[in-house]
Amino acid sequence: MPDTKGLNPSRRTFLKGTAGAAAGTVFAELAGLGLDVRAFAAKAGDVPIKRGKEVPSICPYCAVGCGQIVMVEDGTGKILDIQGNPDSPISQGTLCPKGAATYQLAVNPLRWTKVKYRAPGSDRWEDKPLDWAMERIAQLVRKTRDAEFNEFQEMPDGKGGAVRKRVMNTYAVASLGGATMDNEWNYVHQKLMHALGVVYVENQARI
Amino acid sequence: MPKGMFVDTSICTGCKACQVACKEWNGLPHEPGHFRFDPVEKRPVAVNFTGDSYDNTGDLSAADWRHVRFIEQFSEDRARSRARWLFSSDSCKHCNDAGCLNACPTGAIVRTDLGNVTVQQDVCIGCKYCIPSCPYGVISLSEASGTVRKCTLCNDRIHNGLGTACAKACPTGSISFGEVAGLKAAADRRLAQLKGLGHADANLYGYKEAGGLNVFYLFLDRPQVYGQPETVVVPQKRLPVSSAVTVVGALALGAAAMVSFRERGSREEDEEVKK
Amino acid sequence: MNPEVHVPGWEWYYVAMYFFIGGVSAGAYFIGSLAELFGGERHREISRTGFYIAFPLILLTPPLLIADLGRPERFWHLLFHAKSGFPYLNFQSPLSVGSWALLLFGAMAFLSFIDNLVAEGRLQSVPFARAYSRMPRKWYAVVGSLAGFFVAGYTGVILNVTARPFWAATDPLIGALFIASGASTGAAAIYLVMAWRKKIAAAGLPGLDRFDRLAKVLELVLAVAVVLLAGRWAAPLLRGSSAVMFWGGAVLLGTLVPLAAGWYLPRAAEGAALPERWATVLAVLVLVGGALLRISLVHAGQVQ
Amino acid sequence: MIMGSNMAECHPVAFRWPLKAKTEHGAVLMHVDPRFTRTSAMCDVHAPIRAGTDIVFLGAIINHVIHSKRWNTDPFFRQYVVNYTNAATLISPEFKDTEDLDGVYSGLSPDGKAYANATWAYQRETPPAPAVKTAATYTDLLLQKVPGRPKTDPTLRNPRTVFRILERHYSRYTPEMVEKICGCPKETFLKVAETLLSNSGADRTSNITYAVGWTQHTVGVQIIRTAAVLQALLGNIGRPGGGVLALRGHATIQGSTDIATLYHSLPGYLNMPDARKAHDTLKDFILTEAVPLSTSYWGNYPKFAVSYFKAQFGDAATKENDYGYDYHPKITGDHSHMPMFVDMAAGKIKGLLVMGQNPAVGGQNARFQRKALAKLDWMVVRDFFETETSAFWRNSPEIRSGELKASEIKTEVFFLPAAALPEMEGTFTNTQRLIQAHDKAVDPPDDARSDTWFSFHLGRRLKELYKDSASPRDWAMRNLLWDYGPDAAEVAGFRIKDEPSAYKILKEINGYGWEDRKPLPTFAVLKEDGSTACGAWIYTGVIPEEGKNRAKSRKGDDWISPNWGFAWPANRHIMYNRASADPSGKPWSEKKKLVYWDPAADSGTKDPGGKPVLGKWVAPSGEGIDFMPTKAPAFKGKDNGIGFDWLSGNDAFIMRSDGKAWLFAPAGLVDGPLPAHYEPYESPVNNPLYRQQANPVAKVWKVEGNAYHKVADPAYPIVISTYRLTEHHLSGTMSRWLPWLAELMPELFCEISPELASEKGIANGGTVTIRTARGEVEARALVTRRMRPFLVDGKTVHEIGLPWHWGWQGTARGDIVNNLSALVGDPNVSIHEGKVFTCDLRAGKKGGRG
Repeated sequence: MPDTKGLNPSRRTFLKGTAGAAAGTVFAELAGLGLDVRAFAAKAGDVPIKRGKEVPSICPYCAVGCGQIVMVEDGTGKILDIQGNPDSPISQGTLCPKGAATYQLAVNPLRWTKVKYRAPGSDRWEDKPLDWAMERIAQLVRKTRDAEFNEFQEMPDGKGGAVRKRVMNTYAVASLGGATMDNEWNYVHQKLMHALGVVYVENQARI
Repeated sequence: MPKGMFVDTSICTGCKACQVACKEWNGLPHEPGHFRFDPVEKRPVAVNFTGDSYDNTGDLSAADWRHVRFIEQFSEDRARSRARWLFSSDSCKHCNDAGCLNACPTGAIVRTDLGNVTVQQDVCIGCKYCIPSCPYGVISLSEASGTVRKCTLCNDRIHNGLGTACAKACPTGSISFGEVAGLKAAADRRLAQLKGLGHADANLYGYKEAGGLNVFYLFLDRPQVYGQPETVVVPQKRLPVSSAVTVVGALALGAAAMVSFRERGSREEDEEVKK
Repeated sequence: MNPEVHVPGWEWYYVAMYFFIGGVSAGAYFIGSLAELFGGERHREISRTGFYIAFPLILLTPPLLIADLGRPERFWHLLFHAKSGFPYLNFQSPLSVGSWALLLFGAMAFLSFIDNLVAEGRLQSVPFARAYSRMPRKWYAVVGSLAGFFVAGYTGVILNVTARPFWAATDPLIGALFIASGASTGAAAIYLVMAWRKKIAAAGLPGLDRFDRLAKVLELVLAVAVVLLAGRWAAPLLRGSSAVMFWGGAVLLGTLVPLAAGWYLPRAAEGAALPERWATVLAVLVLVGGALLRISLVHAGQVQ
Repeated sequence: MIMGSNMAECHPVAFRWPLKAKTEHGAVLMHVDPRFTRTSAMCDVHAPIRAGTDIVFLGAIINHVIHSKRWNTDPFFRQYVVNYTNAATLISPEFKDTEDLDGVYSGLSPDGKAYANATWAYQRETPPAPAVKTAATYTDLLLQKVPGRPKTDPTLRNPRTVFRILERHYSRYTPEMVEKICGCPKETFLKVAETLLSNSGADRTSNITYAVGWTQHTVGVQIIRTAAVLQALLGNIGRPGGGVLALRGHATIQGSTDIATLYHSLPGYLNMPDARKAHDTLKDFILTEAVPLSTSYWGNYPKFAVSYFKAQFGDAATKENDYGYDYHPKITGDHSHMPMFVDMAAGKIKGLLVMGQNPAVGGQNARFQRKALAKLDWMVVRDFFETETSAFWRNSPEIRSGELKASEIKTEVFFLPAAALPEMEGTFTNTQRLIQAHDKAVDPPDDARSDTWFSFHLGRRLKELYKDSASPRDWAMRNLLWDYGPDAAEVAGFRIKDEPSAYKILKEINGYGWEDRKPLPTFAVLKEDGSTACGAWIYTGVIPEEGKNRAKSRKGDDWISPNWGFAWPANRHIMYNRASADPSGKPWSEKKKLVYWDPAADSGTKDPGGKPVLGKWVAPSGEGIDFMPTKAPAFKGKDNGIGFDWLSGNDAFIMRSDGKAWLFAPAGLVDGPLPAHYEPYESPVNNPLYRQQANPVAKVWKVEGNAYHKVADPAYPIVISTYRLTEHHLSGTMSRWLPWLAELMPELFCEISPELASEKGIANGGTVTIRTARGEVEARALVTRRMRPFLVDGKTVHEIGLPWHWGWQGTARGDIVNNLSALVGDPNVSIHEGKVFTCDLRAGKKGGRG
């Protein structure tokens, strides 16, 4: 089988662009007596290609962990392209359809990039400032937790009776999610939840 | 040194990564015909379920430059010998004798030094004549641009030392990019290997069709099963005969006219009338 | 032949109408020229009418052709290479050659049209009217007839030289069929215009009739041959709207009825010439039939 | 062998490798699955089995293997099994097997709802004299409680050996039984069994790959156990090309299990303090958790635990206050996903943070879960798009049907836009335990922020709110170590300047010396005296020195690639890889060489005479060695030691308390020491093997809105399986909003065999309705011979399949398949049974016969 990896230039070649790369001379193949437009089409000799800074990344979908390269346009700082990283020994530059679609996950007009708020009983979203939302959430967490915090709880003693145990927890707040988020997030989040006494902490590993 | 692709369908898993990778690199939109617009939620909603195995995109189009076919072959008792699910990723074949290129009246469709056939978007006028001229049903009109569009063999990538986006993404190496000669050598080896494993019907497609295809295939069953024509006539091959018969028709009518108009009036009579 | 070959999406009201009008124009010009070249003064009115018809009609065709383009503003790429500006011609592409033929035919039709005006004395104030001579007119007629034939026929070759199963299967007959139809519809158009201009010159008509009959017979034979040749791809001409247009319109109205009428009516009227009113109706039928022929064949190839 | 996984579809890039093995090295690929999938299409063998009968199939392979000629004559198997597994260990005479008790084990409580595992224990020698008299440290405490060594019979003749118990246990798991229960032809089964057997041995290994097709069962853990037992018997563990490989579904689901945002676990697989156990003080916690494991590497438990608490509370964590242990919460029951929603529905939970998850679609009995959301006071959703969960109050099916009214839902809902992956820096841990970093390429747009930003700043604000509290309940918040603000260089060039430092967080996870703040190179240097802080000991080494992040190592090679990312623990890619050498330390074969004992290599230590001590374990591939580096193969462990001291030179399984792979699990499982076949909780047939129908200790929630079907329920005769497709991701948030993916699989469909379709009058492409006691969904019919009816014990069982990616939002829409599933789960890990339950099917739309 042909080795597809060998057919891809290394990422660095790609990264730096190839000043000396074979400039493709486009010429028309003309049948019969038609005009030879070679000379004119040759203006497109340096076939332009997307170029930009390349940032190594990982596919956000399943747990195989394929390598990705995010290409960022110089100047605008916009994502131009996301594709497989040929250096990755896991994926060797390949991606599945989801991985190949990662660009559209990030650059998507349907994506919401503003804070939305739905007041109790309301039938619509409203836009809110991020800072307002963060403060409101912090207040709600505190209020809910403080209202239903358990320092001690009666637990069965295994002999039909009960015993008072220190539990330092709250059942009023719960947290769900995490398997698509960074290890760093998982760490700080579990740390925060435990400091608050939150025990309903779960992620997708259970489903 | 033409470049091309070898599609080994025997290791295609039908994942469609090639379809998406193609759209990603080439900036192609979703196929508008697959969606309706939901005016309440203000977004497109896909409605293109076909019931044809796992194929919902159905065909190549100006927005779908790749298309994966799904062929289910199961006997009633599903015995393993008669239980197959075949997959094959299809695209423009970059024929050496390309019907679309031949038909193009503006020189918009060109073949580059690497053998790929590509449409210059700033030249195409959207006359659509190339569309029925492609024996493989590849090239299509984009309503958005008013021009025809199809796979370019990633013209920008291959002219900058890279392979095609689809071949790069393909998780199993079913699509490989390279120089056609080298790919054919690999294809011959793979065919021999499969024959050795008992795949008697395995065959290579694209060595002779349309002057040879720069994108060619290894099939486990007859090409027809995969929707590829087993005999391909590039339309322009028929141009001389077609033209000649038309000329004969014209001559016949010319003769008819000559006879018709002469019988009723001789030159002498005409002269008289004139005087 | 691969049924999955894509459909160009040519609209009947643009492309088929272009084919039809171009055919009528070319047919009229062709008849006009032949009448001019071989028919002598007796057929002068026929040839004049042919030239009067050809130019205005051919002027209608570029807008139709351009309207069907995805990028109409780039129509000039058909003649000139977009990047270099030089004239561009691709001999493998009937569409490319046909564009030039159309231009050439248009030019000849224009010259003949002017010629006519001069000959009828309608351009006396124009300086070059004096330059009028019979020599150039014959040249226009020859070149224009050839180009006209091309315009009428290449539209059929365009269809035949594709990979769509129906069009490919009917190769190489549609070009000839369209030429025959062009001649017959051209004749019908000449007749109608002459009738409208009240210039039915009895002396010239039998020649036209005779030619018209021959053209219609040829058209009929080719039409039937097309269906036979289409074989397993003939379905669109055997069922559905295309079949109705083809058999009912192109074959029955366009050829069979006029032929039958041309044979029966003069006999019924005991040798008298076909009454003008009937002849007018028949000419309209021929034109309708010619249009339906193009529509049905353009359509059939986009169904199968 | 791929079983319980649709690898080609759900992990397409991983499937690159088995396919390469097939085309380039002639490997045989086999797929055992109810459906003929894209994976089956690529495999040499497809063995169809009725969903939920995996243990019968695997158990029958075990039975076939241990009675096969090859297994009994090739010395490899006997050598591997006797030395590296607990086959020779003697089990308590009180133990009674399912063969003795018709489907249950000894120790089942009188109400039949829980097991006591005392009778499953090893027979042991008398405990040794303790190595220390007085206990100054937690380690000393462990040293005083070292149990006696397990009794063994290396001849395997003793009927109380694990091997003989196993042999009896699976004696009725025959090819005929496979045909009868699984509906798989006997010949196909034998082909699979023979292929595995003939491709295992000294110079060959076989791998078994699974995914949620095994886990989402009421016997999920036990199915995986069966495969582990089989692989141990075949000598396929700890060796290249062997193993039982889990293919996990989310980018860092492994990381989120390692550094658990899971109720029962602290980072690094330490158990969460639990008020139901003897966990009252840190000492109690350590003793309860560590004593049963002290003779394994878990003998270091005190160091892991103390370093964890030090990382939480820093200077405030002292020996005197048990490192803040008292202020750490304790769990009091099962707080996992399903009970979370049961309690939410009961009004017990008031506020919910939903971070990149979509329970309105992905939650079992999703209708129940959506209605529970309406009971909340507030909910925060962080995602890219307006997920079904965030919009439940606006346009959910319950709102549309009028069952819920927006005006009556008092839930305050926040939608916070999340940053996409290229918009933040961090690490993921993939399904092979490989930690890989992704760099920040661009700033997130507008108000979108990274998840870490959210939790960090929420914590910062909360710390501010609690800073003046004197209450002990707020001690943890006040003293929480929360110093992750970025250095200027880390945010240079970016708009967002208050993005927390991913490096600082990872450094804390890695661990560092408390005094010098220097990163720890290895978990071997962790201390139990508070001088080291370490968030998750298993990750130690990812930042071996300041400024060096091995998750960013990006130099791959053709094989193990030790310099690509960092595989925890200690960059070991193949766990228990000591077993890749024979008991004497020599490679089993040249072909399968990985880690071996090189007697001539310099160990790096010197004997008292100053001469270098020779002999150490080596791995030329650069693989991390999962063993004590200089412990000779012939070394005898210390009877009164703990940790590595207790383990001998051939105890390859260093995390097990006896250093052996467990064919029989004397502890750790709540539903039996050996896997036995139980029918799914909802099944169309009675258990043909035992009187016990289903897992007796399966988790069930008998609450309103979660009705179950009876066994062989005539109203719900059809088996249904739910699954995923290549073209979509899970609940669809990351795929259904992408038109590129939406058009590949636009609508919900139901895969139906032509036999069932004709019975029900269903046409391909038409609409069908699937119903359970929980709900009803509508789908397009995909009639295909890839689905088949199963003949089970003479009765035809029809099975249908539904991929579950759709919801009412996004650009590809469809009914929510989880409206059908029930809250019922595995007793060990509370995972739901989504892979098999029962339903009814009919042609036409919901609510009518249209």
